[in-house]
Amino acid sequence: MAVSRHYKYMCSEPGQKLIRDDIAELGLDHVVEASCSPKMHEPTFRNAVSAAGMNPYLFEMVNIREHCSWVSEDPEAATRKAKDLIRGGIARAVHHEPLKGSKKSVNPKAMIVGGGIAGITAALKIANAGYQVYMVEREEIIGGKMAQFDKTFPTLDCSGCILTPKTSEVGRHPNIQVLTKSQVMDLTGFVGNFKVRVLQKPRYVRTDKCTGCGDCQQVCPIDIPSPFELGMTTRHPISRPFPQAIPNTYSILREGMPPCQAACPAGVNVQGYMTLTGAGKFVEALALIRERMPFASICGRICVRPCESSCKRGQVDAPTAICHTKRFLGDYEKEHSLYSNPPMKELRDKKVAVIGAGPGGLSAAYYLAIEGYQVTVFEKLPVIGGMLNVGIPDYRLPRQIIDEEVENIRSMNVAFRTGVTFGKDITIDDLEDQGYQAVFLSIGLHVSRRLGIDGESLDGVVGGIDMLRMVALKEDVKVGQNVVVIGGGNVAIDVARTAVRLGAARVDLVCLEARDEMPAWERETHEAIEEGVAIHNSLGPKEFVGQDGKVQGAVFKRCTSVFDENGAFRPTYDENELTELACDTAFVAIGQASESNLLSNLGIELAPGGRIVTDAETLATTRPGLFAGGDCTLGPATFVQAVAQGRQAALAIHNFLEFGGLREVESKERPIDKQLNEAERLRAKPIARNEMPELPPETRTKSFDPIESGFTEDMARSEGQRCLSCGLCCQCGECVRKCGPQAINLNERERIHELEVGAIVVATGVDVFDASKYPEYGYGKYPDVITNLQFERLCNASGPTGGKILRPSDGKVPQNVVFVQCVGSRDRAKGNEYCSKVCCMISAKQLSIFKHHNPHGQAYVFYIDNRAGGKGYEEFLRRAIEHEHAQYIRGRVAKVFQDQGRLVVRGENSLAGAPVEIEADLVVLATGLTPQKDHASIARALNLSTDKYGFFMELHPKLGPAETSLAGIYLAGGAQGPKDIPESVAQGGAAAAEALTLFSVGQVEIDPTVARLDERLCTGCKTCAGLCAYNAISFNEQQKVASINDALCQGCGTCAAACPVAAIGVKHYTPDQIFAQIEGILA
Amino acid sequence: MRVSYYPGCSLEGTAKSYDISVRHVCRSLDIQLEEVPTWACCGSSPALKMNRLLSTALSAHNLALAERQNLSDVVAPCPFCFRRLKSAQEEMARDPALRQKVEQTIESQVNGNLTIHNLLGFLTERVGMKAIGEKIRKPLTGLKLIPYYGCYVVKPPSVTCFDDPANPTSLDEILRAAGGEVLDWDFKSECCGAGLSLSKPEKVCELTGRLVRDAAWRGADAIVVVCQLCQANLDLRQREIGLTDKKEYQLPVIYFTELLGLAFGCASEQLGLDRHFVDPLAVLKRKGLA
Amino acid sequence: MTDFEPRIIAFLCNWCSYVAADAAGVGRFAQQANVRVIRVFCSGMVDPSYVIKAFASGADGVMVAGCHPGDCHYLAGNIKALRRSFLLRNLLSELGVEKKRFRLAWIAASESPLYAQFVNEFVDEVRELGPYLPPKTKAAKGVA
Amino acid sequence: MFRLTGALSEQEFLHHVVQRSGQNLLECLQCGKCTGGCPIASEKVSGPRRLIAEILSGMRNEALKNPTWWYCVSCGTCMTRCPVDINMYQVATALCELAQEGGIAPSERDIHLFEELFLKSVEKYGRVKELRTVAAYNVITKNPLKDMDKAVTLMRKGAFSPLEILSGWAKDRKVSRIFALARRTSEGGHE
Repeated sequence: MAVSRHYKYMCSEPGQKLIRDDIAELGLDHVVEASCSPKMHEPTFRNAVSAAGMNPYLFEMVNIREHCSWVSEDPEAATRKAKDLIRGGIARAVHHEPLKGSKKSVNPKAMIVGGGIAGITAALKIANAGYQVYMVEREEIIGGKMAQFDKTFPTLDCSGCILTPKTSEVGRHPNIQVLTKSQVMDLTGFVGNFKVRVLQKPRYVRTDKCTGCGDCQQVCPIDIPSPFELGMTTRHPISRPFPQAIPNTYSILREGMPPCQAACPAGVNVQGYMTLTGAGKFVEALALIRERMPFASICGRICVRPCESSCKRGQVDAPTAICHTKRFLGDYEKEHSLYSNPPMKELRDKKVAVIGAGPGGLSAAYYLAIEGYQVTVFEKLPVIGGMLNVGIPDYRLPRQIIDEEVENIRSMNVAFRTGVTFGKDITIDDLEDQGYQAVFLSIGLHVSRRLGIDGESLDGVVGGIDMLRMVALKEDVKVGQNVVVIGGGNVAIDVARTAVRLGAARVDLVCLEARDEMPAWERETHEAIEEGVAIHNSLGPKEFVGQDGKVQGAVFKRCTSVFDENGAFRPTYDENELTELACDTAFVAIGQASESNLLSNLGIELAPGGRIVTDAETLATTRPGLFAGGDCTLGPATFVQAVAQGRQAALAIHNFLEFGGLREVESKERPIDKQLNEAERLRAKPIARNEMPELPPETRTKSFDPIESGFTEDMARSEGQRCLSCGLCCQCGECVRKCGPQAINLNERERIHELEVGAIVVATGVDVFDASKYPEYGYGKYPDVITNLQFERLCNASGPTGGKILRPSDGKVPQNVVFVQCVGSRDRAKGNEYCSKVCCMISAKQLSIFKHHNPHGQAYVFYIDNRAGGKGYEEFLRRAIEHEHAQYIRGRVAKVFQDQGRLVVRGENSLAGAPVEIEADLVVLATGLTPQKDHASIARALNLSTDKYGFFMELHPKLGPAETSLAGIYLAGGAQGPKDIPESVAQGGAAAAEALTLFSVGQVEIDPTVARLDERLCTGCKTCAGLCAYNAISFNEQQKVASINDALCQGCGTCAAACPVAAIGVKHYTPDQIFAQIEGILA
Repeated sequence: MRVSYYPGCSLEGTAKSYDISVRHVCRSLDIQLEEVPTWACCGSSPALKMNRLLSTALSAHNLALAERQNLSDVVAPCPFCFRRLKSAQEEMARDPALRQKVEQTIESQVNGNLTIHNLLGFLTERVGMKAIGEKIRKPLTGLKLIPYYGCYVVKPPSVTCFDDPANPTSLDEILRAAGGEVLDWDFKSECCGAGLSLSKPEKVCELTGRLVRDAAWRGADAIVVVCQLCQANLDLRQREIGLTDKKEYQLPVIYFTELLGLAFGCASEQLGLDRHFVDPLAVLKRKGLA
Repeated sequence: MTDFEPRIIAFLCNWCSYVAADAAGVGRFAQQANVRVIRVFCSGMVDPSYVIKAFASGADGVMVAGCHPGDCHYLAGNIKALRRSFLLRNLLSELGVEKKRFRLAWIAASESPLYAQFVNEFVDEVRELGPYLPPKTKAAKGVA
Repeated sequence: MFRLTGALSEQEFLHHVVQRSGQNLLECLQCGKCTGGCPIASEKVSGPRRLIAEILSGMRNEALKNPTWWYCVSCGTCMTRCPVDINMYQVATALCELAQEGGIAPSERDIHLFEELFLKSVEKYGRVKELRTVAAYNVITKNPLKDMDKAVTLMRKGAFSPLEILSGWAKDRKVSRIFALARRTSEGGHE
């Protein structure tokens, strides 16, 4: 130790000179400096020692301010800590070696995150200097909060008039590329050479094609509260916030896939057709359904309705009656003979065979026909429809409905050949010979599963689906007086109810499951009970008993549990507790099986249960050209699943025939949150769910007549209007059909841009405090309690009232307007201790505007202090008091309440020393400014630090207000702290100047602190090479040692830490140095 | 020099010694005081509060009387009288409607061309320190004096247009010219309680107490006043103040004209110095001044 | 035991946790003065031998703090630190270092209050454990 | 509870005070420099700042009953220091007049009494007869021997003569007439 000095301001010029002089005079070769954070002044001192001719890396800085004095409450302990740290620093410095950094050129492009006035200012300055700028904006337009303001204080300039020239300049600037609906995901690299990934959400409208004509929004059937107008008016999902918005094109607000659509196996756009139905556009609704579900009438009768179970309206009152509405649409079409084939492609010279005319086969045929294929459907049964026809009783699905839907398909040039048994009458080879280039196998499961118990072969014991098929085909079915049905699924219920209709005196349905475990649809079960079916739960069949080969009864044992702890089907029984039911007929409806011998001959892979194995996405079997779907691959599945698979197969077959391969199916949209949110709750129109009119039980058991008679037009429309529009845009396609320049693409998906820039300006702005956190102020409860941002919109000529200040409740001109200051500011209890800085002036401005609108009105302001620190601000505020005669009452408002229908604001007049109440027509809450809600994700994406509220931390509160601790990333505007417009603009300019300085210098110095390999120690184990994230380590095959590329190495040291023989070290952070520092600290 | 003289009610009542000493000092300085004939009360604080027009009218009445003397200046030793006269003249000049109303009330014309002086201002500004200095025969050597201006002579400056209201110095200058040792203090123009002497004596004790205590702490031999209300309030309340403090205050409160008279060589009894409640003569004698 | 003031070495990553520690200073988030910070570029740079060295040199606790997973300035250095920590813990217990004396934490640059809280909790915990007394075995000798 | 409804009448009182006093109280910053320096402000007497706050808030009764303007000795300190040059005498006069017109009893009876006696003396004799006024005040307030010791001392010193009280003074008819005319004009003269 040559010299030790204490100086209060070492970073000042005299302090630096002290160091320089000592180096020169005493010939120092290492310098240790203990003061503030090296993040702050390491470069300063490195420069200082450099100036004295010392290598800057021989300098060591010890942080005793941020880490000691500023955080310790015990001065003695802090001093001990500082001494330890200094000792460590000295010990380490001894091991420092001279290092030389390299230079890297700066990529002279800037990214501006946030398109408010601060970001716009920065962008224009940088772009005007001739550099490329990317502007990343989260919303659909740029302009930020300023775009929502009416006028600015204290000059009462029209906000739009001064902002829109700026936004349009940005919009057409050749050097600025605006990315709307975009957010920064993450950042790599370093100053001058950043790589930023930006996630861009779809606008659905191409900015290069949209002409802004507005035709689209005229046909949009959905109204949602406008976010730009803060909910004071509605907008269509396809719209633009205001006519001068930049980009000056429309865009669509869509949250994502609504839960109904996400739940539908066929992916039917439920929200879309419900919305269209609500608007009375039945034909369009049907067309939308048919994009994924060709059979509205059928589906509307028998679907298991997963859509309705997930419908968010169910969290408000009752789910939307989606299925009944769909049935209405199908029936309406038939009633009015509106059916026409969907637009079909030109007929191709390619033939496709579909085996099985069930829902899966029919669906495949439908979509293949649309694509122009020549489709032939082969069916074993004499009727078309598969299980629809022979598995579902007439009272649920009349034959006529099936026939009509089949007829539609037939009219699309689809050929049907019934009575042809696949595997017997025709084989795959036959089909190939006949020129079929692809086959879709959808043969279902038509064999009743057997119980395998004694007496099952007795006369009168019949398979459940056999029974249903025979009834459907009008074959002779013997049903006795006492019927036992075994099984707890929908088929069992259908069998039991059919038996009732066929005249059985008593029908007992017996199943293994407890009542609440039964797989049958609860509604069906309930109807069966209504029709007199007796349900016996938790009984397992033991045997059938009979006489003379005829069944006379069934014996059951108590089923103690159906499923094991893993939820697998594994019934256990109590053999001692037996129940016998007398019967003359027993139907066994415990499941379906395939004709396994038929499939085993096809030479394709089968699963153990005899099901065909297919690729999940393409439904291709292991045999090229052969696709399979429906029950024969899924096991007993629902109608809608089968239809979904038919369409899926059609797409796959099309890809196969068109492109010769199995293309990946379209990418999926992200589903939205299933939980109802407040906005949706508010959107729910007060309409009760329409109940389906149906026959009473006593009538319906007399025949197979349909139980449900269908919705009326009004019922369907009102159901459509019950839809909450959870996804916002419903993708009904109305706008697409209307758009002249074809600018709309509803299939657009999120995109990720990878952008390389040298500097980043973070100008993400502020959010507004959520006033509903003050329940005592009645925001959200009383329509005439609004925020000051809402008031801006009320004043604005392009706002919801066209610039008239009218109160929201009744549209009347308010006389008394009470402004409530410090809502969400200076309130520790609400988490915002700080002053939002602009609200005093905003209220003074707003009351002035109010008085200009209504000179006879009276404005009151409850305030704590009037903070008018700015040029001309105090004078403006005094004008509000002295000329606009606003009554300023010092005191924070205690409560806003309704007294006999009038809003009353209560607070203390603390200057007059008395509580006071004011009757208000309109209450304006001067809500404070808060960080953006997504500040944490922005901070993490860009490695920025924030204060405890979430405002970004500047490098130095006084001297580095536009810089961050990360070189190359700068701050502007409200994101750093509450600011008014001139301050934001000034900081935008400052941030731009920082970026331009960087570009102008053109080079940054790269730390020489990269990894160094000691080849003598390297054993060639290659551990390091695999760990390096930058591919900076390669293996030298000749010398069998690792080799480090300095240019690629970032100096993270992962390799060094992992090297088993300590052959790698990061320069300036070598084990010697760290060890010495540890020893020094702990000495 | 001839000037109109407006003594005011007190000077012919309880503040006789002020009147006597004023007349004496002026005589010594060759100033001829011509008392405004049939002058009336200015209405003081009560009139000012109760009826603005009456208050202005009473002063205007006096101004009209004074104007008839055909002298350019009028001097009022009582600071409140001075302020009321000045204020009335100024208000009427500014507001012709008021002037008209006032003239109707007093049934005569007011030209508003008089220069209105308080005595202190008259002596410092009009007569001048030089002329005063020349008359000093018996300097007040060794007398430690606290100059107390009170409110009315300097406040509000918009009316009085005299000296610095926060830190007036004219009295200091006169006392220094008279050879006295002037002590600095911070209560030069703090209020003594003025007209509350009778109705709110406790308030007066509170206000004067602060003044007396500080003056005593600074080692003053006397408090010098320019106002008869100040004189009375300070002079009469020292016993009560002493009761709270368990001390006995005997701080003479003297009109500046009395001291000036002494310095001019006049005998103390001719100046009325023997008429005060707290006897100043003992101190003056001790210092060889009386 | 109440008089015992533990000495703790903290290896903080340059990009997140060190910034958080600085910001804790700027924000005056008070901390017990027992933690001595060593700045490293990345938590992934912390060689297990550094930690062992610290204990061998008399530290009563060691903490390593870096960016949150997914936020690493060097892509995934922190993940590597995490993987290494499992092995390191085993190694430390072999050396007789109680598990609680070593902590790995993710502290983002924005989480300065969290940093202060973490420091205070860790100091309390180590104080509770008492001083670390290295067993007089070859294990301790091995790293000295 | 003091409740504001925005009715024009709520501003009436403020307008009256502003008009009569000629002081634009809307300019008041409520900084409190006046009350801070006011000699008569105390726990019980609010001082000018609060008085103006009451006027600005339309609290007519509170303002007219506020003892501040009764206590006011017209020292002028407030207006000397006021950043917006509000002349409090004018405000006090306006309030006194409004209180009289509104039939609001003086909140400080003793001050009022003294001032009445004072003015009575002036009205009658053209000048205030100090001793007579004091004696009358002491008699009316049932404290005839108040400060008698001091009076005796002063009398002995010749500061004044007790005969003054008894001696008949000439009446000043001119001043009496001014009083009468002023009262008549004031009563009818205000808008």
